[in-house]
Amino acid sequence: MRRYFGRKLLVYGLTFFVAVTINWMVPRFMPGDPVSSMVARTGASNPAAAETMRVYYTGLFGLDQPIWQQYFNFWATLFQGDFGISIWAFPTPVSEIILGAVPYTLALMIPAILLSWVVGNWFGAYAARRKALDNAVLPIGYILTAMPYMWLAVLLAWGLGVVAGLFPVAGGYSFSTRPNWSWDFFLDLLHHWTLPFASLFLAALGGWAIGMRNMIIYELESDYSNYLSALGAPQRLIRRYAFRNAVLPQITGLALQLGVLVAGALVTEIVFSYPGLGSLILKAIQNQDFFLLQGTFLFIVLGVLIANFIIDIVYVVVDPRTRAGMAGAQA
Amino acid sequence: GEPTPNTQNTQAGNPSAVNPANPNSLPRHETLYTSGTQWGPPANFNAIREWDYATGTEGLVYESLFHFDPNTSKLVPWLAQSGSWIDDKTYEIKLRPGVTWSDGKPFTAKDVVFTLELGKMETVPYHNIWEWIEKAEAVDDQTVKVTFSTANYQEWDFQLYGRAIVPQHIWQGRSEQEVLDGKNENPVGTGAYTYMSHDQDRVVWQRRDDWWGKTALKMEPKPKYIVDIVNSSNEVAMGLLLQKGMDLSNNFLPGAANLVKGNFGISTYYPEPPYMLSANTAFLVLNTTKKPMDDPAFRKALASSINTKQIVEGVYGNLVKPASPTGLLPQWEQFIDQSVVSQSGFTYDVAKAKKLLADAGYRDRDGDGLVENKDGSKINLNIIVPSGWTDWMEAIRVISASAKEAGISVTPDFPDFNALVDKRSKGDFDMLINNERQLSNSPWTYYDYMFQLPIQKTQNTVNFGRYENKELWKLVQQLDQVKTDDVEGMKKVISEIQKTHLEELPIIPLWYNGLWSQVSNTTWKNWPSSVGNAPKTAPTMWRNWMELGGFETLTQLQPNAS
Amino acid sequence: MTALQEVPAQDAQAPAVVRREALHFALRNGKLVTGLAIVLFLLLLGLLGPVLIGGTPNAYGTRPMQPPSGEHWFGTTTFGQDVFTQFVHGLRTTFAVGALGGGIAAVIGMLVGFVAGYRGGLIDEALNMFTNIVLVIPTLAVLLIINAYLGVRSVGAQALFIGLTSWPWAARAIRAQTFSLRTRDFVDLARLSGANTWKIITREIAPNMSSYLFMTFILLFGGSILIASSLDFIGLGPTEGISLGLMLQNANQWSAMQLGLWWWFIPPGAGITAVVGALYVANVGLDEVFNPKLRET
Amino acid sequence: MLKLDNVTKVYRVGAFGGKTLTAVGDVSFDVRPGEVVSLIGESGSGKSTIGKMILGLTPVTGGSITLDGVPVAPGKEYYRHVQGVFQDPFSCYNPVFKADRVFQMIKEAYYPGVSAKDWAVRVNAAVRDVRLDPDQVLGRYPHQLSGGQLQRLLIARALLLDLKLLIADEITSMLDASTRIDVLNLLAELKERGLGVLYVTHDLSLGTYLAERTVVLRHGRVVEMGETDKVFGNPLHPYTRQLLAAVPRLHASWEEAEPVTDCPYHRGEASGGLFEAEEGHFVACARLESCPE
Amino acid sequence: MSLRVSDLKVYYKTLKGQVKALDGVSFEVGDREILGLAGESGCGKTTLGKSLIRMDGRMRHIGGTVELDGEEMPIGDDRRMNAFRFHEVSLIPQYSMSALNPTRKIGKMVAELLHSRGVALDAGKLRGRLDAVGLPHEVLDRYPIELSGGMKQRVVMVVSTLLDPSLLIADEITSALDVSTQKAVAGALAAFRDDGLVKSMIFVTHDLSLTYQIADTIMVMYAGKLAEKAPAKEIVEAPRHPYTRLLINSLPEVGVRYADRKLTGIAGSPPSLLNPPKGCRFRDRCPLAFAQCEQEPPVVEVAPNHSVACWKA
Ligand SMILES: Nc1ncnc2c1ncn2[C@@H]1O[C@H](COP(=O)(O)OP(=O)(O)OP(=O)(O)O)[C@@H](O)[C@H]1O
Ligand SMILES: Nc1ncnc2c1ncn2[C@@H]1O[C@H](COP(=O)(O)OP(=O)(O)OP(=O)(O)O)[C@@H](O)[C@H]1O
Ligand SMILES: [Mg+2]
Ligand SMILES: [Mg+2]
Repeated sequence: MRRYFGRKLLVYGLTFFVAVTINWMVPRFMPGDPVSSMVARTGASNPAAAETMRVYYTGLFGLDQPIWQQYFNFWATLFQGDFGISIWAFPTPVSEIILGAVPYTLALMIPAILLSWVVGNWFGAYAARRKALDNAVLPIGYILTAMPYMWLAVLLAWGLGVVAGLFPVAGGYSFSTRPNWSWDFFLDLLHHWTLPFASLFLAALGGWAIGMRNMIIYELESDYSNYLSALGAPQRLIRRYAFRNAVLPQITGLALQLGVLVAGALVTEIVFSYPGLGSLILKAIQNQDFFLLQGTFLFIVLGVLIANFIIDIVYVVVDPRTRAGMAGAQA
Repeated sequence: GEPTPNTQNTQAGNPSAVNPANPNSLPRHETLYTSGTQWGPPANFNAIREWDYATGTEGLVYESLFHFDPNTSKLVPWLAQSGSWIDDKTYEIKLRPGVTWSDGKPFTAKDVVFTLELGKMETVPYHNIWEWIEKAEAVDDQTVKVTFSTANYQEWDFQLYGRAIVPQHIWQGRSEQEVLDGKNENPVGTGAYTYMSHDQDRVVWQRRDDWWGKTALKMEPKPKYIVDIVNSSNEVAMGLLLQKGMDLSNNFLPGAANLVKGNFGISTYYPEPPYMLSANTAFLVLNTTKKPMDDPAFRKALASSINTKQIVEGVYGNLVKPASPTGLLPQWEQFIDQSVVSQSGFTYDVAKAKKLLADAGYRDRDGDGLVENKDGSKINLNIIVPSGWTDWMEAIRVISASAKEAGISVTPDFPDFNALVDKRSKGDFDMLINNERQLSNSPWTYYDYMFQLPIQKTQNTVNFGRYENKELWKLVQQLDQVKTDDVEGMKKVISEIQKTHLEELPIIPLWYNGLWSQVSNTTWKNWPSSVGNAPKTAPTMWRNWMELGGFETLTQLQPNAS
Repeated sequence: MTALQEVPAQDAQAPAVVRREALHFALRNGKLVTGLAIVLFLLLLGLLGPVLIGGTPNAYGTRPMQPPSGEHWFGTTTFGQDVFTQFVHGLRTTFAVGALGGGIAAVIGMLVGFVAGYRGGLIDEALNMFTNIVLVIPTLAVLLIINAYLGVRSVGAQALFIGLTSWPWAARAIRAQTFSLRTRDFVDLARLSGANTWKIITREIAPNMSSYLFMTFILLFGGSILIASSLDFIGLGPTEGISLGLMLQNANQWSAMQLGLWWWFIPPGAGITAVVGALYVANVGLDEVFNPKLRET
Repeated sequence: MLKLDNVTKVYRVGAFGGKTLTAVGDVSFDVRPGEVVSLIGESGSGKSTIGKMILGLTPVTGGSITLDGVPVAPGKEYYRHVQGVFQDPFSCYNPVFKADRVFQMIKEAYYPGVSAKDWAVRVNAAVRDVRLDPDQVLGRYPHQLSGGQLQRLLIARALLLDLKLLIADEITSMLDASTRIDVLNLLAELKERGLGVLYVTHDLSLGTYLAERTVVLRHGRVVEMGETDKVFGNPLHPYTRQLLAAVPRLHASWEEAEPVTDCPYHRGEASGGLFEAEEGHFVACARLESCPE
Repeated sequence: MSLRVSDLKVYYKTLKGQVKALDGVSFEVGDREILGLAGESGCGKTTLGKSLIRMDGRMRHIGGTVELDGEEMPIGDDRRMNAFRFHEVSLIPQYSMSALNPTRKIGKMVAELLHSRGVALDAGKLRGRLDAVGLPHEVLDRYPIELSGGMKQRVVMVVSTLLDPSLLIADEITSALDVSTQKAVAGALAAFRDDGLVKSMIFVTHDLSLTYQIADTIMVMYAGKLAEKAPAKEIVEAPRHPYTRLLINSLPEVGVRYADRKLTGIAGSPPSLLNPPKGCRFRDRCPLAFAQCEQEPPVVEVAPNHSVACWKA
């Protein structure tokens, strides 16, 4: 057990290290200097003033230090929770911007991921080996998984937003309100949340349903199912067992899919200009704000890692096989 | 209840039960929703950061001594009651009495001097005025006297209306870093609005009912609240506009022509092409240090090969106008010397381009339909615009195609913005498009942008093409020192500049970018328009445009009762 | 990207029988036939369409914003570009990205999967860790950064990026399969016949799971198309030419939705959905053909 | 010819190889040309592991294995002389290819120069040697052939080489009684041709049918070994007796053998030499006077 | 008579046609009797076992009846068969190693299984049975993965016989085991019968010598038909069917050596069951075959409890 988690932690630690390093490295070795574009944007017409500003900002972002020093500084400040200052929203600290966006992303992602997983699995399990239902669930599932995230989002926005006018198609809450603890504001939030959520939920739903259906069919054909049938156990029990076992790979599947879902949330947020991390990433890219980019990226890596870790733990708890495996290879 | 407040509260006279000082829901009929200026979260309210302060920081909160009316080309007294040159090197400003800061303190000449002297800090963007200003002093509470070492009249006028005055009693003692990088939350200004709240995606301004202009200028901006929405994208802006969630969109909305023509309740300044006022000129910048762009003949041939019409019609759907060969904006029409233009100007003419090339010795030697350098080496030019700037990306595709017709090989390329800036400032490019100079009080700002010398190692904001012509630069400096009321004097110098410009053509004007502005009449009416006696001010909230008429537009709005 | 999770090792009992039966079931499998028919139709359209229709997809026309008509089957864009012309050209790009990206991912996935599964031990541990790292890093984010900063904007480069990042799940699945195959005696027998690792992998193990590999490739193919369309959509697509994702991006950027130009954004999305969906459906069909357990009795 | 000297195999098991498992410990015996040695033991006693080590399919942890005095070096040359046939004939063939691909692989590796025609002649000869009709078995898929046929084809494959030693690992346990005996007879004929055969089985009756000498294995260690007649005629070790008793016989019902007592040798823990109880009959057992217990 | 099978025909539906895996088999199994079922691979042993408890999707009940304790079992009707399963007929499958749900503790699984069949769990009885096969009670609290193969096999044996079925079918449960384990498992099975936990048993294997050890009666099948059925001792000592004889002759005994006595196998291979030849199916391989073998030999009781299907018997 210890060893298992030790190894997992090692992998996660390494992943984190590599991801953060890549993410630190990439912008720094790319062409173009963020400071000069920043200076260019200030429109300082006087060359001398521009030069002073350049020196000033280079110092401010620590870009005048040797590259290895920058790298160490980066880690050092990172552990102090300091992600640097955003260029795009200068002079707001990156952490502040991210913290402002995270609640939106989480509010979108967590329900979408969990609900689509639960509902999808339920549908898939229910449809497996039931001909009529199967024939309905499968095609719908496939269409949903094959749809590009943003197209589904665009369709929803167009159909339910622009044409039907039922839902707003932009923003996290109305521009005429300001955040407060009132029922109206909550409804307003919900109203804006519905379409992005629906598009994420629907897009992920099909995959889970199909995956579950296939797994369940496999389980229903397995030896233990046959044995139970031979002993006359009712379908209900057999299905229940099959479901339980089929859900396990789906849990791993969830871990595998997290990255993809994060990406999906990104384009969805962009379509609905929902104020989450996805929009931030796009902005950071468009504005060459690599401190912000690093921050958001780091946050996502952390989120995915933590989620994966939780999934790993859950998996160990629910699947006795992994536990036995951890004790050593000998059964 | 109904959670879309767009439709809520529209019945007039709703006493709006919420506390007006801290309303959770702004009454629609008293609120103006705008967008198109702010591309990032409103991160600072620092009037010194004139490139990225939250929309309205200058104009709504901080004000300048004068405004400038592009229609009459005159300075309009604002915080200053008047200003005049008492001799060739001394300017005296008389301030308006009775103006107070929003914290109740009186506005005095000390504030003006303080603001000018802030520029002595090296990193303050107007630091360079101290190269030609000798001193600024407060003669009394209402009088400021500025003494010049070199009287740059044109540039001084630009400062007079462009510089936001900050309160000395608050800014005093701020370090250089704070002045440059401070957020300046809860800004205290003399303007008609105060800060109310902001979030990632918006900033909200609230009208000041004790604003001095109400009596002194007989002006009152009508919206009680102004919400500036952060741009996420053009399409979102268009969506909001169509859903009546926005009143004034200063975004570039592709297809705006259709909005105007269709029955959407959306209008623009002109009801027909080009729909928008012109705001700046898009130039094709040539790197004159490289072959063959160092050859005026080649540059002129290139200019003749560009099918600007197709850009205007195809890419922009007539939302823009082709530029005059001089590049001067329509507002400066009087300064364009038509005789020079007719003699040395250029138009799209493939045959002429070919002839110019042939005459200058650029011939197609290998029969690939593309000309080679005089020494026989291949010509292979790149033209760059930032990746993601869709309209420009389309535009350079057109340029590339039409240049090819004339036999010039031009390949469009779309580097990242950062990379482009890097190349641009280092002079590591062939051609690019740039429009960073806006309309101003004087064509001098344009010529300064085009021909400024000396060339630095990095050219960050001006003369990207590194065109070195000392004579021409002398003329530009000479123009700066012509008094702004001496129109004839200005014309004379400008005509000379134009002659050289068109003969040498180191930078090719292409089209006038519009003062993008789409308005909805649902909540507010009487928007500026070319039609009838509607106001003729600039319908915009763009930074640095509030003083060019943007603020006046707000004062002319009327609530739409229906 | 979904259906093929780590399905427990396939019953490779006598695939030759399976193969013989395969054709029989393949021809009778509605899913496979329909899926393949759609894919083939679209592929042909993508291959032949541009040749037959001719013209450049981005050429400006004289009649902007026209709804579908006899002249412009799918209508025109804001610039008067013919949406149908763009569509067929875009299909071609889309298939190219799918084939290339999916191909690269399949090659890497197979390489890693085979080597890890066959060699086992430390090599397996190392490759596993590597796979995990690539898996956990949100690839789109990495793609975003790399793409944005490198400024490489060609279909090939895009496919390369996609290929380089989307292989991990395939590697895992193949590794599991290889793991179960490598203990089969015929692998030992091949070694006794003097075959080296490479030969064993390519000539013994791979042919044995050819149907599985093929299905993996199909899923990677579809996945690549989807990722590419996302990239195109957020402005990281190829700068030259046209793809279905770029069409969507253009439609979105030029406010087709708000202006009611539905014919501009419906076809590209429907095209992607049709290609990927048909591939997936064909894949289920294949799965049923090769895996009798899934067949409906 | 083949000689095992204190051969040991330790597997690393568990995550990151945290634990070890001694599958084979200190095993020494030899196989001479023209001799069948049977290796007998229950499941998990390390029989296959020994076979794999000899075949070079798994590395040796300790001790040495030599062929004609030369340490084994798995590779083309070695496999020219030493080949194996495994328990499950069905899994020995790659099911997607025709069965005669096993011959083709030999040709590719060892006889690339031989013409297709000559090769066909040789294959036919080898197939006839194992008493199969080439017309019936060649050109077919594995699933179209019976286990016995497949097993014999594998032997034919080995015969194509210049074979000295054949490792036959439980080659009959998956076969029907009637086919089984055919395969056993075939092994016996090979022996007569001068080949050495290591015959691995858990069924003593099969071992005695063929083997000159027998090695009884338990928990990876040799408990008794020697000439087959002596080992079975006079089983000294209780474990051997127990194994013998467990063999189902046709005409006699199962007899009860004394249970194996808890002696370190039986548990496979202690290492130590074998005692030569009589000439050519070695045993490791507590019951012997010489036993330390 | 515990089990009476008359003229049972079960075919497999395949693409190429029907595989006549069980083509008219009749036999009886008495109370407290263990019937050993032997025969070459593919002769229909598993098919017979499955027919008696649960047919898979491809099997078709073509004809014949099965009576258990005087009651006819609706073997072709999956639904109605359910009443018999577990209670009356039970099975120890060949795949015992994987027959237990890997994610349920064994005790819990047993409880749920019993509950679903409407039987209250008798904990004492369960423990008693575990003791009988030598399993510690803790196994109930373990997951299958935590048990060795032999333990799992014994757990399955206990579970399958928990309701004291009248008939127990054990299909090749020993063929993957080494001789000593075989002996232990077979012993446990015999003990079930001896203790009266099951009334009768069908023990399927291809190993005649093993069957001989525990079966009372041995039935030899050949190509979907019964070849010979007789008490164990009789069939081994005085086989009447040439196939049985050849089969027995091919079995090496301990001590028999190649050098001394060369055993022989049966030449040829069994016919395809897709289109089995008319007449005696062993004809082609039979050394005694003669003209009459063109007709199908009837099953004749040549001695008490000894039936043979051969013209020469
Ligand atoms: N690759 C391996 N890794 C770890 N342990 C192994 C490995 N192969 C075999 N073992 C272990 O080594 C021991 C001996 O295995 P081996 O296969 O040699 O036994 P065997 O006598 O051939 O048994 P059987 O009769 O079942 O084939 C067993 O405990 C087995 O679990
Ligand atoms: N699912 C199936 N579909 C078609 N034919 C089948 C199927 N299962 C078995 N058969 C055929 O039915 C016949 C009898 O098979 P069965 O499994 O009953 O034989 P068996 O005596 O149990 O053989 P073994 O000793 O190999 O287990 C064989 O010829 C076999 O090929
Ligand atoms: Mg073995
Ligand atoms: Mg069977």
